[in-house]
Amino acid sequence: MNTSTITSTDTNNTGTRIQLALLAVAFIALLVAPFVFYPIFLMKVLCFALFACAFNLLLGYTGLLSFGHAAFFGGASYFTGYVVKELGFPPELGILVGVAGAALLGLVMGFFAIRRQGIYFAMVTLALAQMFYFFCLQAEFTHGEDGLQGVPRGHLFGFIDLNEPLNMYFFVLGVFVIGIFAIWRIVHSPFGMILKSIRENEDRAISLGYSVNRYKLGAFVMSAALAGLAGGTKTLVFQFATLTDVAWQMSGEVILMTLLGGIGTIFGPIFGAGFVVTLQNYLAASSFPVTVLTGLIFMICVLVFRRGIIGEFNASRLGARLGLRTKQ
Amino acid sequence: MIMIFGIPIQAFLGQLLIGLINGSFYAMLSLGLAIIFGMLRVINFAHGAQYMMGAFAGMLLLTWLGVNYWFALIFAPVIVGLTGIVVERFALRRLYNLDHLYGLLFTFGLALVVEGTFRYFYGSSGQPYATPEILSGGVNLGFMYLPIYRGWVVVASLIVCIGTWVLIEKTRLGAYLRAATENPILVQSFGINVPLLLTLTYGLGAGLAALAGIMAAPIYQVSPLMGSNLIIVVFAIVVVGGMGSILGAIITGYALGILEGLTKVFYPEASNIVIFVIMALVLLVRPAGLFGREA
Amino acid sequence: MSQNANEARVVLSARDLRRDFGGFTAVNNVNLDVEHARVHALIGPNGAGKTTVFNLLTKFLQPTSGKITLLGQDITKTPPANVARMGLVRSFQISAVFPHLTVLENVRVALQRPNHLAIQFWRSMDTLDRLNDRAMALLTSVGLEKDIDSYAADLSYGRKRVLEIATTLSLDPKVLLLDEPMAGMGQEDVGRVAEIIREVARSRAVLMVEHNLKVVADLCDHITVLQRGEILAEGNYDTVSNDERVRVAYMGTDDE
Amino acid sequence: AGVSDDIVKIGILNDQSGVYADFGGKWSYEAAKMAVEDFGGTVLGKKIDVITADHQNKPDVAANIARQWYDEDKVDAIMELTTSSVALAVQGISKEKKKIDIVTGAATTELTGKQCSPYGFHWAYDTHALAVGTGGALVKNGGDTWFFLTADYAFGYSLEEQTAKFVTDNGGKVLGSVRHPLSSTDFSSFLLQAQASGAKVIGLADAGLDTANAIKQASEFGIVQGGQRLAALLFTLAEVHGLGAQAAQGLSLTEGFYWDRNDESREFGKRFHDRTGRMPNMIQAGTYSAVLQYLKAIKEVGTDETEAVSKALHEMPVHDVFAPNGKVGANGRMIYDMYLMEVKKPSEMKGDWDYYKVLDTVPGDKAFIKPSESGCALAQ
Amino acid sequence: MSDREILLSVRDLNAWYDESHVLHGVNLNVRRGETVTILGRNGVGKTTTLRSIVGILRKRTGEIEFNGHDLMRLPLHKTAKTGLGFVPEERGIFASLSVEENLMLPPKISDSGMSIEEIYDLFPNLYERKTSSGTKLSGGEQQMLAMARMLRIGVDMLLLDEPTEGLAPVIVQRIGEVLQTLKQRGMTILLIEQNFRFASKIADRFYLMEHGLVSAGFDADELPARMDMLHEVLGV
Ligand SMILES: Nc1ncnc2c1ncn2[C@@H]1O[C@H](COP(=O)(O)OP(=O)(O)OP(=O)(O)O)[C@@H](O)[C@H]1O
Ligand SMILES: Nc1ncnc2c1ncn2[C@@H]1O[C@H](COP(=O)(O)OP(=O)(O)OP(=O)(O)O)[C@@H](O)[C@H]1O
Ligand SMILES: [Mg+2]
Ligand SMILES: [Mg+2]
Repeated sequence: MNTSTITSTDTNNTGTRIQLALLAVAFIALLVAPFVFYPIFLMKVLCFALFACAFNLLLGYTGLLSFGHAAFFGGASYFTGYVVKELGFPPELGILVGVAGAALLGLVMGFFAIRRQGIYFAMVTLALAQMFYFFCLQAEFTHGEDGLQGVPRGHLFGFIDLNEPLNMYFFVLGVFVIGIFAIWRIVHSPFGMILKSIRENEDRAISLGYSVNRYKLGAFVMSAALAGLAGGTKTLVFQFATLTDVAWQMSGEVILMTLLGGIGTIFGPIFGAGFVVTLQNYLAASSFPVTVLTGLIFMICVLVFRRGIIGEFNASRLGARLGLRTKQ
Repeated sequence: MIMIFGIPIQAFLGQLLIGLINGSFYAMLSLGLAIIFGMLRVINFAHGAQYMMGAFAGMLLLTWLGVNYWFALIFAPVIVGLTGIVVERFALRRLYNLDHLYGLLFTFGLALVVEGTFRYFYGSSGQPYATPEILSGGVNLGFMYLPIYRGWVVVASLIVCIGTWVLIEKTRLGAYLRAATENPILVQSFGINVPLLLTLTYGLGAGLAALAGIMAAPIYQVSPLMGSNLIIVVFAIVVVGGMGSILGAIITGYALGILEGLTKVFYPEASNIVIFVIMALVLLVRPAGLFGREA
Repeated sequence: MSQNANEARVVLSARDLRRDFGGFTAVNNVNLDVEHARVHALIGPNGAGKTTVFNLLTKFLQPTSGKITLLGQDITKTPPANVARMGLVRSFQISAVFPHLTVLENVRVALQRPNHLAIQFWRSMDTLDRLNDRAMALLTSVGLEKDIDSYAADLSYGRKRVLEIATTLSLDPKVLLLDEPMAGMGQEDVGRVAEIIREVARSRAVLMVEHNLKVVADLCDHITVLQRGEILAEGNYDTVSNDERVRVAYMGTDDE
Repeated sequence: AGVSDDIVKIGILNDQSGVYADFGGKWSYEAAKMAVEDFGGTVLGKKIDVITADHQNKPDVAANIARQWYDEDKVDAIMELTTSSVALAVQGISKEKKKIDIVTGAATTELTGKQCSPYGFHWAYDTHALAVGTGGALVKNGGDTWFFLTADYAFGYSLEEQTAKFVTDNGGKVLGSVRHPLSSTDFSSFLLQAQASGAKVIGLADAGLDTANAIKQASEFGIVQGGQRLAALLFTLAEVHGLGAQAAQGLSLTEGFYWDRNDESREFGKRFHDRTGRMPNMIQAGTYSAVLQYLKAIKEVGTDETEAVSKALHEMPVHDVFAPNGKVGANGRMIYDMYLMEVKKPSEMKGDWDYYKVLDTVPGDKAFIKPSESGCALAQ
Repeated sequence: MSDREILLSVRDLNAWYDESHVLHGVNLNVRRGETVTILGRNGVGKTTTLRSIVGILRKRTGEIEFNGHDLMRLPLHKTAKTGLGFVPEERGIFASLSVEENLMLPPKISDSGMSIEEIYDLFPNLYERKTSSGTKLSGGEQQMLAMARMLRIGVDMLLLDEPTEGLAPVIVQRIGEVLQTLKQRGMTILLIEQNFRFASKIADRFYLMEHGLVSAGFDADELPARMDMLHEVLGV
């Protein structure tokens, strides 16, 4: 994959300090955001941003393009919805069930998919996710196209009422921060280093004794689990789980978010998700067909804008001054 | 009465034939996909959209210009092929030197735009397109009533598939194509205009999809969505067949069509996933696909 | 330079190795015994099947038939990564480094696994710093100490090969397979690498493919000549270079 | 009381770019505006505003819009709500926010069943009404043996189940059924099985493109000519038009509105056609009626306050072109007459949109579930 | 010989692989009917020079004139039509094509080329194997096929990149004979060769390349006088 690589180790000190400052600003912005913007919208953005980041863990850092990530996102949203609504699980446990379910699903799908690389991988994940879609369509507990409705948000740890929009927002923000931190940690860990080396030169990694398929599967499962975290949280935000979350169009959307924000950047997918969600909201009220615009953005991104918003910024002169420019 | 797996042999034969008809469409579509992939290394996600455009082109030619089915059979693929050529010239060719995934993503975007646009102008419930007069009606084969048009589809698709196969395996142009797949630069240094060849190949692939589309128009509802789900099935077929192989694409297309048809009788609920299941099994046993060369 | 003959023992052996590609037999009837503390050369014209033999021995390719034994264990069906972990490590004909990792990171990646720092996705990258000393020592020994912070991609071709060898050595392999290690190297690097190989071979087995006959003559204790997938001749340099068939097929009839 | 924010705002939330774009789509927005105009443009002296949004068939987008409409844009009621997942989700939000929603675009009886809301109304068709209309009435018209082609998911099952019940209740017999996956393009295998069963009626318990494809291929296989009847369980005028009379002839279906029924409906149809280039189906006409009735209710109680208006909506009879004598049950279900139609032969058609013969009228009390039996807690 | 017209002239040729600057101003001339050999160590840019002349490598500056055509301006697929035939180092035999298909692949550019019969006369092994797939040939046969392919279409000049590389001496000898035959027929040849002994037998003139530059040029008869220098640079 012709992607820019991660924040390099040789960023200078001022750069790092500025980056930390930016991070702090961003965090403060997220803390005050619900007082300015519509909370449910923000929560949606956060969920999708986490989803896109999870997806990017696979694409950007392992070089595997999955066209079936909706299965994990949507799958988790059903699992969480089911245990919370039907079995009365508390929200935090419900989300954990979603994560575990998505990870398990990732293990099964990954087992088949990592046998092929590149576009084959994309096609195989697409096909497997489509199977899962049909499963969800027909399974009893998903309630077909009615969807799993009226999932209660419940009380976090038994005492924080999540029906309170602000409580819910900060809960989602917490999940988001944990998720992003987990991704950041994985990328900048010994394991992440191996992933990177596999992406750089797979044969060489094998000859050094790494069973690359296991590492890839590991990354796939982690990515699936984090996508599940996003999906489970989203169920609580909207209080329903429906087929749209497992449909292949959703897999396409998350690719778009990542591509638009910048493949292989930590923050790119967050921007990408924000952009796409805003766009969908905005276009809902206009008469312009949404899919057409989505498709156009896709095409333009691929043709002239491959590094995405953040990628282009990092590569720009300002980005360089901030120590963000990375080697291509 | 002779029974096979608990159903009468007549019904069984009927279902086999039906499967073959579906396989005809699969074969034509996976053939086009295989050709485009073989030459351009692009997974043409827009293939479903081009199939749909073929059907629409036929329908519009009829309503606007009164062009009948037979002419549409020629013009619709040509028109769609031309749009493919434009796309290749102005966009796809910029992506050849990049990771193949970008080709996939670009054509994915293209598919969204095309389907979205048609849906915007023509709604989603579809448009009527009648079976041509001389092909309407049917013959009773004893074991089933075969609409003549369906018989025609099988024959025509066999002709198209064999014709394309001959074109690529047996002609000089085909030799250029195959050689260019291996080493485009060298072929170009022999004085062959490879960029043009690539452009035409994409046009051909798109045209084949459109041909399948116009042939489908009298059978399936002409709708902007007619290709969007089909394409995923065709992807699976191509994975089963092995990506590079033209013959593999054709044979797998027919075979899986028949298999799917039989599933509709024995276990209809599974008929939409049977191809995916086969794909998973094939991946386990032969990761390169049934006809693919090992990487 | 050759070791005491008594120390010699076979660490890697292949019996009746064969590999077909479609209808084409690239390797046929190959028997090899690679011995401890020896440098064993595999030579032969292009397309003779040398790289294929390497791929078979390291299990990057599965033999059509035949048997491979490493340190007394049958590895005919073992996956490549496991073979590497058992101590059989290879280099590649086309230089194999991780281009967008720094030189130091390249070596560290190799060190991570033996030091159990490969699957820790929850730990900070800083934990890898403990590998730095060992990596630095290796890089110094091959003369790359000044380049530790450059990206591998920015090294010249010859230096990339040096880095590759350093990475390979860091695994402390029992058997080292080197595919044309000198190809494309400048004269000064050739000397240095030859010296490294000689040094390494004191306590390991080395099997190398090399076209540079001077290097082969100087360095190798045992030579196997392949032609069209089959063994044409075997022996030390003098035996082989005086073999008429080898001169016809590979070295040429004229005097050097 | 009075009108909140000095404006009555109605949101038409439906699919305008997806699979159901033809069902109601942007034309429903036109219908809603017609209703406002016909009402006089103002209510209680205040302006009436109709806004619309495309939920793209995504419940989360719909939920987001609905919340934003209620919280920030001061929307008083949301209508249409195509597809069940969206309708149920938005009804849930409306209930929480104490706002009125009137569904015309979704089929599920859940809306006025277990998941009913004191402020939620179901205005046009539902699966039950379709089943009664097509299942029950068709048996009386001679179609007494049935074979089902059923979409293999909850919606299909419930259509089949309910229809089968009315078939047997009316003395008919179900000879068999086959379940096909959603969005199968080829139905010939299934149609052959249906043909072989010898049933007089082949019931299509699916929707949208699936139904259209099945009908088209049935005509190809000469099924209708062979003496079997096709009955589509969820199909509207817009889709018949998309299929063409050639392929659709002889098809039976149930709709809650037909423009060519009386002078009033013809006049409405013509006006709608002038604005949109098409004749309204039951969803578009239903949205017209919903808007109109909502405005009438506001006028009646002199305020747009939710409790009062929904009380009025529950109590007021409906008299308009869509539902000449409808009434609303305690569960929010608007009860009115449905019609069993048959699609004419092309030779019988007198104009572009002259598709239907009305075979039978299904009285509202029969068509819809009795509120007390609906499972809605409000109607116990 | 120096009275003949200059067929190929290269002036100040610079070339790059992405960012890396490989040729730094190569100058050379080839006259009609001449056989010229470029000598040089591994990696000095010999192959790159040929690839830039043909136009396979497009990131280049300088002037290249062949037979009155400005090759800098021509798109790749048009250079072949000027009468330039390139036989690459890796030979470029197509696996999915049979030997005969490989042979017939390049379109004819003039009638001056050899007929199929003549080619099979020259390379009898190819005739025997004409229906087998290209890659099943031995290295030597592949090399012959790659050359034969260019002879059929009627080029004025052949560019050969290490035609003897890795071949058994018997085959090297055979290729030497073929080149002599071609020379007698008046073919112009630009040859890259590591095998000095081989090259010295057929070349009329030599260029020596070092570090992306032509560092010397001399006629075959000056060879004995230059041996010391060559020994130093090439180790021959
Ligand atoms: N994957 C493959 N599929 C088909 N044929 C192959 C494959 N790999 C190698 N070959 C063939 O096997 C033969 C031996 O190739 P190999 O690469 O082993 O030669 P080599 O001795 O290493 O040559 P060189 O000195 O050029 O590196 C060649 O004819 C080659 O074309
Ligand atoms: N595709 C490529 N990308 C980047 N660098 C390259 C590429 N091909 C060659 N080079 C570099 O360009 C320089 C010149 O290479 P070239 O192939 O022209 O050498 P040569 O003189 O033909 O050597 P040889 O005798 O080995 O064939 C070398 O340093 C080589 O590493
Ligand atoms: Mg080799
Ligand atoms: Mg070279």
